[in-house]
Amino acid sequence: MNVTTAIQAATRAFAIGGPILELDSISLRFGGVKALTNISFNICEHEIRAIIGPNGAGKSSMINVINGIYTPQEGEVRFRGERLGAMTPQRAARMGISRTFQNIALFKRMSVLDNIMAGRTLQTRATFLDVAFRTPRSRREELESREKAEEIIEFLEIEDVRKTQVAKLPYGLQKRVELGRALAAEPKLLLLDEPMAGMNVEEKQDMCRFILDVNENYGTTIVLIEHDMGVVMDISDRVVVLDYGKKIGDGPPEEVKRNQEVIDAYLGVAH
Amino acid sequence: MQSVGTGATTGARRSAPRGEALPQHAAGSGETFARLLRSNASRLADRPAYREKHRGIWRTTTWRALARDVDILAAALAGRGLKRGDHVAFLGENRPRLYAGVAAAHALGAVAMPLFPDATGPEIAPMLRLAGVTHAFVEDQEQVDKLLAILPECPALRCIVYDRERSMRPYRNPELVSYAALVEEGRAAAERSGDLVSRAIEAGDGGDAAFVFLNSGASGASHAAVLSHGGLIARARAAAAAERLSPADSTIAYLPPGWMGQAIFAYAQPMAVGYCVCCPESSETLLSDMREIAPTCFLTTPRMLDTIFSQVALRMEAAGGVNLALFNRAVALARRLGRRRLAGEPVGAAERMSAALYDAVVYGPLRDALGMSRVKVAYTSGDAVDPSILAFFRALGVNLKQLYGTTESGFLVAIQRDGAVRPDTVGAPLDGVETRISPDGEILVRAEGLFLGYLGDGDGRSVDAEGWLRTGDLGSLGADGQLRVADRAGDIGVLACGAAFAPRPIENRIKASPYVREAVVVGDGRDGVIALIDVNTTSVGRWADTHEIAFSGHRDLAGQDRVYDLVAGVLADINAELARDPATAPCVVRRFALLPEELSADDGVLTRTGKIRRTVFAQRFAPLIEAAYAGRSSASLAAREAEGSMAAGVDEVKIRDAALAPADRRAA
Amino acid sequence: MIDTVELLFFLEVLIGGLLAGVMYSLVALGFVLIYKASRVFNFAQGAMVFFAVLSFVGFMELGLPFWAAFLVTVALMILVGMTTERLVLRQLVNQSDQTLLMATIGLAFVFEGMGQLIWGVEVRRLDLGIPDVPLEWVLDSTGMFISALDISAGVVAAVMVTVLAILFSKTKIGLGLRAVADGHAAAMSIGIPLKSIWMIVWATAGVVALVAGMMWGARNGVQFALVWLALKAWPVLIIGGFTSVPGVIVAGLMVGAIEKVAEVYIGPAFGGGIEGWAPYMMAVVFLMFRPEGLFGERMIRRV
Amino acid sequence: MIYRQAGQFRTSYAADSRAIPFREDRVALALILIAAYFVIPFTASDYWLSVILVPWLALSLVATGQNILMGYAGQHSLGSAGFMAVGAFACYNLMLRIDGMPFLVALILSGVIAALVGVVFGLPSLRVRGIYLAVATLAAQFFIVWVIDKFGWFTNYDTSGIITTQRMEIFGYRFTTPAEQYLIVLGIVTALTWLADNMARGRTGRNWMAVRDMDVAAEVMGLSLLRTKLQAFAISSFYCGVGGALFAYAFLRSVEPTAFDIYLSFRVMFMAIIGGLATTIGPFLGAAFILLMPVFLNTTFQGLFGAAVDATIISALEQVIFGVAIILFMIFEPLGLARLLQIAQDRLRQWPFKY
Repeated sequence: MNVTTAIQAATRAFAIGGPILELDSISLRFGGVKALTNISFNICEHEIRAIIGPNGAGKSSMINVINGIYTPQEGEVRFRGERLGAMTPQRAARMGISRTFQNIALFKRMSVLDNIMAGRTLQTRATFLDVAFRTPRSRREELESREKAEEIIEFLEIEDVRKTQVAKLPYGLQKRVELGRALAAEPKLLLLDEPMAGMNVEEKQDMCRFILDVNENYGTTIVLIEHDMGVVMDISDRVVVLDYGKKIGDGPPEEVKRNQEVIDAYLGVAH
Repeated sequence: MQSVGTGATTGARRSAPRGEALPQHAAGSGETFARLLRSNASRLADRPAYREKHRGIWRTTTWRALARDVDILAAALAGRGLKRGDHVAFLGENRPRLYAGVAAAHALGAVAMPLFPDATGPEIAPMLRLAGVTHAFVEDQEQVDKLLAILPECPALRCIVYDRERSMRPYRNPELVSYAALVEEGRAAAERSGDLVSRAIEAGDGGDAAFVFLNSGASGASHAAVLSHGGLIARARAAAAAERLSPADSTIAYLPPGWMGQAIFAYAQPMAVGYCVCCPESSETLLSDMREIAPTCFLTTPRMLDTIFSQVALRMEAAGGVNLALFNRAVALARRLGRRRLAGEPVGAAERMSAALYDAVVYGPLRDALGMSRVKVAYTSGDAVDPSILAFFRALGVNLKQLYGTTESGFLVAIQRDGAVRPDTVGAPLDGVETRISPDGEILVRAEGLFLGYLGDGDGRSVDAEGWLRTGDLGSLGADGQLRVADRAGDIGVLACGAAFAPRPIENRIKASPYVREAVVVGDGRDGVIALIDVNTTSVGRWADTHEIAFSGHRDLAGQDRVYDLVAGVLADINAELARDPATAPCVVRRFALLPEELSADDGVLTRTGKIRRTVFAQRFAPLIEAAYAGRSSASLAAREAEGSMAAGVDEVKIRDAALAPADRRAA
Repeated sequence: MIDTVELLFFLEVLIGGLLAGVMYSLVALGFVLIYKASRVFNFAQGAMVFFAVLSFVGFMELGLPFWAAFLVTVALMILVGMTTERLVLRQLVNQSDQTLLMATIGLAFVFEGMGQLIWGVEVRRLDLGIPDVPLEWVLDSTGMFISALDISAGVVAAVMVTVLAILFSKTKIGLGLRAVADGHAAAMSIGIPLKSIWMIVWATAGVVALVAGMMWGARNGVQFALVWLALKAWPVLIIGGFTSVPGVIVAGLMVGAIEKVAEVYIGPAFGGGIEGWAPYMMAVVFLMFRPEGLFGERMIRRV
Repeated sequence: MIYRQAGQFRTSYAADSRAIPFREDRVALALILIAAYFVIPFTASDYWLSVILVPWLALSLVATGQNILMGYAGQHSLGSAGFMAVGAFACYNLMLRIDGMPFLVALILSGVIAALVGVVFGLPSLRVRGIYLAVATLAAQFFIVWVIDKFGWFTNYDTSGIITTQRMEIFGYRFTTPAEQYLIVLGIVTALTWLADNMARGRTGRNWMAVRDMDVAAEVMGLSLLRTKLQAFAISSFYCGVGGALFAYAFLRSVEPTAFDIYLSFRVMFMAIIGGLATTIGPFLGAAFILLMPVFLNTTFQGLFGAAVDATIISALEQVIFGVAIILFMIFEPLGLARLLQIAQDRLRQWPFKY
């Protein structure tokens, strides 16, 4: 039975708004190697934007440019209209950009709860003296962090492992915890670097559901990197396709799917 | 269709009108749940009524807060058109908010209809239509979707209250309102309407219908039985008095609220006694939540006990060494002492001392690990329990008892009393309950608190003119006043050789093995008994891992020869036991097969409480049963449709002969 | 217009420093071997030096002639190296750096204790037959005091370093070692068992320790203080890079030269003793500006 | 077996994040503290108080500092004895040069001074980690001791090399007997341990551990690596400084640069690691192990061989056994004594199950 027909009205809780992040003619080189060449695209508020491309297309470099780990040699990045000269990871975080990593970068020896609470470092102000002497400020912030973390734990359905050390969790759950840590910072823009890499079908479905739910419940703008086209096409609003550091496609999934250059790139036709 | 539904609803309402001249009504005390709540709020005030583990910690709702919330909810529901005699459906897990909704419905004189949260839309649609349900409390988006999908079939349903807001943002249906929003509405409504709720509570009568429960339908289709406030309260009180329960007690609620037993122990009895109900965080955290909360009384099912017992056995096996040796000695001693105490034989000082020692070293820590260290009383109900499992928990010092009752008879009919917990009886009838055995061996019950009737079927009450209810269970009443239940009247059979055949005791023995999840034995009118067994994937999987057997899932595991060997060993021991008693000797299991798929309630083979529907089972597995009796060594079975769009395949299921004696004896 | 005498004095200090530096290099080389092969930072290298030379002297005292004592000690050190690898390091495969470091510190305690237990605790003289006196022809021609012992030690160390360099670049063992340094899987693929490589490396480190110990022992006496040599080798390693043979050779020379020069020219202003910490400060400065070491490669940050 | 966990449920986040989650452990700690404050001072011999317990407490505090840096923040350091020396000499000079300086204030200030020095020597941590950092901190160790030794001002131009410390006086009361000194050390160690535990379990500790476990991710969350690492160095050095001052004032009763040699740094590192990194109890267990093991071996050998064997041989034998013990620890339980304790507790909690 098709349930959606019974649901009246808008299917989107947050309507897609104007561009929140604009990338203008970005080029990035490592020594003589060109990682990205003259790439421009934008990301609109509340949308799910995918960056896809075969391995080595420069997808991760793209995300690293957005959150300031790499500084491009040419081009500029504007976040909410503000030009970002030298973006640093810290600055990006302060502006509301969170991310996950392709190879899980969790705090391995900490518990799930601590990982997620650690994600709120910018939302807390207590100094080490506050913490040491358990001042009211420290206690209040600790409580807020815990409440927020618990909300995320419930959201991601990981109640039964909240006090488990993350290193002991299976891969799929670790990916989920990493998403949780990124959410803890209450980001405006969430960068997900291959959130479904190495997962089985069931885990991928779960992850898709969580990504959609994040977008739907919090209105978070999401940039998603994947090399597996299938999943991405189902959940993203617009897709950028990279190949050898160049942009070869940009648009809604159906349109990109029909793009000859994209098809060639994925089928490995010689350039 | 719609007119039929409405008509049926009206009929149902008429079947249980206030003040109808029924004997049990005449004795009604006039107490209602709404009035109990008010009195609890002033009497118990800041004592906990409900605790719920939510987001990592236990959140408490006191009786005072509960009463306040219920008043607000009731005002809001009244504002949304809920009237006396309307029906309200509940679809969700045990949550304080769900029970607050029940209480709010009761305050307005409406009837609560808790449903099984995992029931499918098509399963519940006829019930909603039959009762003419107007309002529903549901847990989350999943349940909302379920109801929205059947909305066209249930025109009376006009208000759906959902608890969790997650992913509900895009929904714009006018029927929907969140629990939080409803509370807001209620605050405003309460100011406007003044003492509307109080007046509604005063207008309530003990004889009013309080709940509609679906009976298990183990013997066929489910019926919706109506039960009254007064009847439920009287029974709850009688049972509480027998156990001396008080407001200081607490229970844990983890069974589906749609099951009458859970509704009684998570709502009716707490209301009547004032003890606290604790709701676990999720089914995954149940055991650890149970350990944290350590309830003093709780209701469980043989299936749950089975699971816990298997887990204990496996974990002890894994511990091995001294731990296992101590454990085995301790349990053996406790069983021995238990038998002697029951038989009234004296227990020596030396044995009493070693029991005390074992209590410090084994029983106590185990009770603690299981969260049963504070249990005053635990009931198992819903089905017969394997005597050895009952004895095991009692050996640990957990006061586990059997409780007998059916939906129609008000659930609380007989309970075992302290000092008289015999494995073969279900105890003595409660105060105010009369039992009798009909000439054809069926148990009859007469008491206050029998059901008022089935919804939509006014004549379907199996209560005779003198007020005796036919329970449908065969049994006997001993001179000691103890009630014994044989089996469902329809299940007892006769083998082709003429020997009597009761399937459930045999099944329970097979299920007591940690490797078996479910077992069904067939034999009525046949040459000997065969067993169809659903293996426990978790424990057999672990066993396979330690024996370096590769497998890819349940289907694969259940098809492995070595797993057949494993189960054959289990059956050999049981057969040896059966063969020892001349009465059961003809019932030894001759052949068996392992089922390729886990039995599930979704395809109707099990009821929602996990009981076997034998007729459905027999149909589903007919080819296998026939092949077994035909002496073939395998059978083809249409595989259940896999999730998704995969085409249904065919399973080739092996059938084996069971050994009639234990393996070691065979070897010798 | 630098005074010739001062220049000569400076040269004398510098050469003294360089010669001391060669011996730092020699100890550091032992570290590098083991580090390259197994990523173990062998804190016990210093203790091995002490144990080796103590045993050598001990055998001589038992009446063995020089060469016999030398060969016996070589055999002993090979045995000790291999045993250590087998009993300790192989049990610790895949443990964290800090666990490995701690274990080798424990090892250092064992070596030091064993040495003293077997051979006693008193300070001994080691006579290699080379007098610790200034070379007369150097003194005559230039006026510089340069010890014959120092020169011989320098020569021996240089020979040793060369031999090792050849051994590890031209032979199959060397190939294996490099493969191990590149990753264990690669080593497996060229058909050299990892475990034999580890054993060879530990045995070699034992022999290197003996040679280094003999040089230092002849100069400063065979005593417990030799253990602290190991610590001096640390800054050498930092500056040279943990995996670079030429790196530690150059770094050893640098550290030796600079600490001596600094001690002689700057030291007096502070009452001396700069030698004690100057190499470490050098290492710190180096770390701040070139953390990858002299010949190391700069790492690109991968995310 | 002893634990009765059932029924211990939490109704607030504060209760859920207590330092010691189980009632039985809290009772045990309370009993230990009662014994430490009210029984031991009156029953233990002067030898035990001043030769075993006082240095144990002082070194536990230093090891706690080492643990903050190495265990929580993941920064290797071999400079703890240097920072102890800073603390000890700072305290001495503060008391000497400022009239009427109260001991407690001097103690805290000497910790602060050690913290400042620690920040300076922590700077290399921004570029390097692991063994490299350990070598860089060795520079601190050697340099600090050299500076104190060579510049007479620090030792008040005393030529004997051993300077007697001033008296410990708090609110006019002079702590002179071993029991009194033990109590003052105990009080300070208890308080500072409580503070360290609060930090470790709170936001501060999470930041440290984030940097330890995955610095890139920590940075991406907006955490400043610079501030976090230097903070860890400062706090760690504070603990080393205060511990060093207590070590000098209550145990050595003198300040001398040679007491704070590299060997002490190593011993402190052993304490932190063998005790169990990133635990609060670890440094105490580790310090007890490292301090008591030689005492134990010594008494055992004295008992076994008496005076028949040379003392130096016995000390060499001790060294071997000590080394073997460390190696065995690293092979069989690299996570230290705290982990063993944890396993034992888990077993008791799960009993009669194993897992």
